[in-house]
Amino acid sequence: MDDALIIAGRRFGSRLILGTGGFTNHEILARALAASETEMCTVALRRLDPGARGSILDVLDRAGVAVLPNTAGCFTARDAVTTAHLAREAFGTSWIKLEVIGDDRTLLPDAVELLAAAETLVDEDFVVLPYTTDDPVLARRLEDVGCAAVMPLGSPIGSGMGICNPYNLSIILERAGVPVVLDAGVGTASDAALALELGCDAVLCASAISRAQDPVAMARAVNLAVQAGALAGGAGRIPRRRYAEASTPEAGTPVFAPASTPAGNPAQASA
Amino acid sequence: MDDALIIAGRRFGSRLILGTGGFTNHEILARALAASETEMCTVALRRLDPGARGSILDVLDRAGVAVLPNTAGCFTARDAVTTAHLAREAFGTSWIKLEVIGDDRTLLPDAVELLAAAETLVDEDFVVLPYTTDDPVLARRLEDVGCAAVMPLGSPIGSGMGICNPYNLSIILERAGVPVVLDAGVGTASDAALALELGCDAVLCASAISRAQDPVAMARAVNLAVQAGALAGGAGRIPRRRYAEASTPEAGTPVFAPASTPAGNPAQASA
Amino acid sequence: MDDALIIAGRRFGSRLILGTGGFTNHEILARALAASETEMCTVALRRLDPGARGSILDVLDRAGVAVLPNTAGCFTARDAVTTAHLAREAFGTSWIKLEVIGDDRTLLPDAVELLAAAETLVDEDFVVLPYTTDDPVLARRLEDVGCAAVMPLGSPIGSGMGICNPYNLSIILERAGVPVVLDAGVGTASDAALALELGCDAVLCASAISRAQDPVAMARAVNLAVQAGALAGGAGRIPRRRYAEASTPEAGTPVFAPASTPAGNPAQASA
Amino acid sequence: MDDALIIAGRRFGSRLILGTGGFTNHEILARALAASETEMCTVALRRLDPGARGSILDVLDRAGVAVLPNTAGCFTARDAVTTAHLAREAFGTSWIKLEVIGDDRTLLPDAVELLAAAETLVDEDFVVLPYTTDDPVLARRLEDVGCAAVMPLGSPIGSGMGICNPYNLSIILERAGVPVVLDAGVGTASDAALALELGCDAVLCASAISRAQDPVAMARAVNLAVQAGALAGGAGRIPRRRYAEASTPEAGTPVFAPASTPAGNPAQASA
Amino acid sequence: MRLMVNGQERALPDGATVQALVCELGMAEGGRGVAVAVDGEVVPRSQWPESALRPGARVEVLTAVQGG
Amino acid sequence: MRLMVNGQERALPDGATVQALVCELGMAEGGRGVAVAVDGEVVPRSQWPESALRPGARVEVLTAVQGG
Amino acid sequence: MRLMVNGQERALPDGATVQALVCELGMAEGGRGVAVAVDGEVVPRSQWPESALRPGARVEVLTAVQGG
Amino acid sequence: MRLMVNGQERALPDGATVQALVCELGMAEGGRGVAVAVDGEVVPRSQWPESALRPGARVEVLTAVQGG
Repeated sequence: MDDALIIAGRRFGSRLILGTGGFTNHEILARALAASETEMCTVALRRLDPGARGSILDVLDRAGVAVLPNTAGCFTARDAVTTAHLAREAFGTSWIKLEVIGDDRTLLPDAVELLAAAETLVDEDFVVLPYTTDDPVLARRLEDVGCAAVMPLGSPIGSGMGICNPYNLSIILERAGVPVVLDAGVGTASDAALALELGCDAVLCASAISRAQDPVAMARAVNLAVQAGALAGGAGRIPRRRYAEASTPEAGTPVFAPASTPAGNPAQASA
Repeated sequence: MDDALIIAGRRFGSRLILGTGGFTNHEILARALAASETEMCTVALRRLDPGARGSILDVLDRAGVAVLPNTAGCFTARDAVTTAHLAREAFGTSWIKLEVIGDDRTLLPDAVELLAAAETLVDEDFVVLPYTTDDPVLARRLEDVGCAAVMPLGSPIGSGMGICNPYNLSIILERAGVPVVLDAGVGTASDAALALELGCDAVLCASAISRAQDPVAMARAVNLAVQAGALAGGAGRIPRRRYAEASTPEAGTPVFAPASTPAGNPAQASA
Repeated sequence: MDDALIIAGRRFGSRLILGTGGFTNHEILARALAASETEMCTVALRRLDPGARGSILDVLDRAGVAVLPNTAGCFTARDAVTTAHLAREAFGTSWIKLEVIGDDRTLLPDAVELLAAAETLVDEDFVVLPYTTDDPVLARRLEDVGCAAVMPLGSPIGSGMGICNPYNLSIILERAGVPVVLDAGVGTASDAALALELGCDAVLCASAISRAQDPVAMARAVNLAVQAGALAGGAGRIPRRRYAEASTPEAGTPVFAPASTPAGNPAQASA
Repeated sequence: MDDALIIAGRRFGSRLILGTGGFTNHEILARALAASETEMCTVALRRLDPGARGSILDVLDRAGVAVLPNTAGCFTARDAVTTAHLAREAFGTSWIKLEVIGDDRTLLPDAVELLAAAETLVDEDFVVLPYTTDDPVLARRLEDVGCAAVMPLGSPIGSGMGICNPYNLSIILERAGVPVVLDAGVGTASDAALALELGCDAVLCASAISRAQDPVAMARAVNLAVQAGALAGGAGRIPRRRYAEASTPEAGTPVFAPASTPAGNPAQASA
Repeated sequence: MRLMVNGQERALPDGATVQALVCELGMAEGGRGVAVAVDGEVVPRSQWPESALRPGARVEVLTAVQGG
Repeated sequence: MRLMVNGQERALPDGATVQALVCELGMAEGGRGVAVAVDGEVVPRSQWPESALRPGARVEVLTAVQGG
Repeated sequence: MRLMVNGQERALPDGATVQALVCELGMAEGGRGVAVAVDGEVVPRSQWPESALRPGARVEVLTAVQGG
Repeated sequence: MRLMVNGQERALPDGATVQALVCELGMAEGGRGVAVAVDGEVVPRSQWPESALRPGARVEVLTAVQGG
């Protein structure tokens, strides 16, 4: 796997996209950003709070990372499209992490509304990165309408359950013609490594880092895990075997005394 | 988790112990050694082959790593003890990776012979690192007789099946008073990261690296994964949750038009 | 769980719905039908083959089971609706197992087309039983448009992988207001038992029975497993515990001699 | 799989062995016994409580089931052997469920003490049924010393976690020359069905039944599940497949109109 | 006249009805388990006797098979 | 005049523009990271100075926050 | 004499036998399901009538209970 | 004299020492990584020069190899 992640022609040196939600303050976010070595972060749009001090944009600017606005909180294609328009105005970018939620307890996507919104936004020249289920057919439909990547979930947002259905993910990966980003579900570093090993091009991770007891250490951990997974995925892992394969050669094994291998010995038994 | 692994009072900067079996030649081994950043490697004793050119010891010396002899191929406590004596003569070290195999297809340890050999070698002042099953009672018995660490398997040697029974491993970790090294079963980087996250102090890895299509890349991958797992294990991961936990705040969500949230909307439904 | 399965007001004494595809001949099908004790079977519509001898309808009539036509092979809502109309003509039933496939290698459903077809057929007073993914949001949408049951897959048709994502299935079950029938993925009896234990109201099973080496024995096995699962699901299983819970009382344990519990004894150690 | 279970030449019509621990009273035990259709039950020996009313032996006699005394609570070979001697006196049977525990929180067996006790008791002509770990080497050692069956655990006693390591169990089954009884870990019916499908000859189940909210219903459920699993295990299940295998034939699929299969259609795409 | 029946060209006397076609295909009367679509439109059994087939019509005559 | 700003009623001088509202809310000039919708329609920043607000308008003034 | 029965001190007439003890504990005759160990050694039922208990003996009188 | 070295018969001059055998097998002096067992007993390196081999002895001369 090449070191670079390329989405819509843009090159990213890191395969970790950081969600900024959940950090207790901007200072910890800034340190986690540095530890993660990410090059793109998500942000949301909410009603202006005159009392709020400091803008997250300043934090992201100082870190020199790209901004990826999301449409979090939208339950219909219409709201998501409006939110995307506002995001383009607010951030001067046509990139959008498209979220259209169908249920407020699991925050799982609504397939029908999501596809409709994606189609509309692609027609309006947005670079659409949809947060989707692990349904391989829906993932291809999203690619077919022109999404720049597909971002299936491993498990619900913030659930930390990792990849609940590696089979579905592997089918998505097998068919995908655009980058596949695992979005949601990562609970710890090994989940991220596994996603890359399975063939994901990147991981989008928020809560696992922002809500860890030590967000900066976890940011570093997920950063290393993503690199490890990408390397391992490209290194040609050994197959899974039912029986052992000795790592020490049998040839040249000394024999110290007949008595040393009793009758019950399996080596003999099987010889 | 402290950066250092300490076994029998000796400090290691890396939590990856490399098994040297399976590398196609010394040159690749040397490069994998460098990529792995390991500080200790296993070696075996076999009948002298006058034709063999170059000694693995030279490779390990150049890399400046410690030598950990094993007793691979022994099916009885008696053979294992004799092999340990020979190893002490050959390598001038009292450290021994104790293997007493009970079956030649799975290469699983023989609990009874293993414990007997461990007891004998500890009495002779060896630093005993036993390759054992994932049986928590056996692991404690090995600690009780004075082993410097316990090295339970995740799955059979070279099988690449990872950690077949995380439950047993977690019980071993919960009770252990000596370092726990996951030995055998690692198939790829995420397996190693998971082992450290579960609380293992280190991972011993041979085939996953030496038999990968690109051993050097995999050595680097496992190296990063072990660091990632150690960091993540100490960072306080988020709990697994059945339901989602929004990473974007609900407060301040705009309302664009009553029509935009239809009656069927789950948010309403559940409100 | 009541012994009866009720769909659209109709009562079924068996919680196993049998798919008739894959049986090598009508005679084996007839014997499997008897062994399964099912009360409803699926059939498909295909071009009339004048050469074909014997009608499956005769087999089903003799067994006295209800006929559930499917729309297998349809890739669009339009074809599925047309097929449903033809099925109503051919079988004189408004019940339909609605399949709208989105991919011909995995035969996974197409969420958008499926929902559209379901809405149309419900409006035409069909009793719609949709074969769907394990997406909880889609399942609720299907219920919302008036489907008489939802039939999520455990894994792809004929794959025998069982329930790939028990989490999603459990969320569907938690929310469902109509019967939930596990459709597709069952590979053997325990898969069916598990589905009922999780709370499914029934299982639809074809290949696992029809393509087993002994279809009649497997029909009997799945029949028993479905009964077992329904009973167990209603019997209040014990919780999963990390530690053991003795089934033999400790009170009254004899003491034969002090020497009989050595110092190393864990009971003492932990006492 | 033959309907009969044969251990030490004795024939049992049921593959379910019932542990009697945990039932709230003899009356419920009696009804569960009937529902389970078991033919052998375990009992323990404890200090005589003059106040106790009614003997469990009367319950078992009325049900006409065989008595299998256990050595629960023993932590050493010596105590287990003494307890076996007492059981022979008390129950007039040389059959013994041999338990030698190594840890009082997990109640996991102590491999070394267990093997020593088994060897002694076999020499004294006991019919030894050892409760053992899922270690394949230990299981064979127990068979080698003359145990009449081996009874590996799926998970700790009363934990209800099912079969934690199906791999180890499958290796035990592959090698075993005596009946293999899954002992401990069953939490619900599907666990029992799975054990039989994997090839176990029987299941020993106590807490899953005795501590269920409805012990009688669960007894019936596990009874059916064991029958289902035995049948399914012998019926030649379908293989697990990565891709779907249609249960409805493609041949003869009607074509209603060219328009009905849009360009985006996967069937076309892949055709 | 010539028309397509189940994807294959077939000759029928002009004005032949759906009923005639179905019988010719060897359906038992009543023909339970059989359904017909002409040019993508379902023809209810009750209308088989009257509905005349047009030249070039695409006819699907379907019946029950094992499935699903 | 009275209108709804971010879900709360607010009084503004008649004919006040979006620009005026945004400034009053304390946005730095340029106001990067801010976007405005009036009655569900986005108002491009370039039009803030001209676009006058009507009484009863529902205005959403949004800004960047941390988010998933 | 005094001895330990099932972990508790108990007084018995000198020379009392195992049989006597078991009866005193209320065992039905035959006493199926009961076994006795004295000082860690099993006393076969056949020997209960003859085997006299010594002062200070540790006696375990066990019976069948529900168990695993 | 004849003896078994690493499982194969071999001829050595009478009275040959372990040291001699090891050298003949081509070990560098010091011969780090080499160990010798005669009839199942380890011969410490320090004793190689003195320990004479007996006819028929079973000698294992081992060295370091790659291993798990």
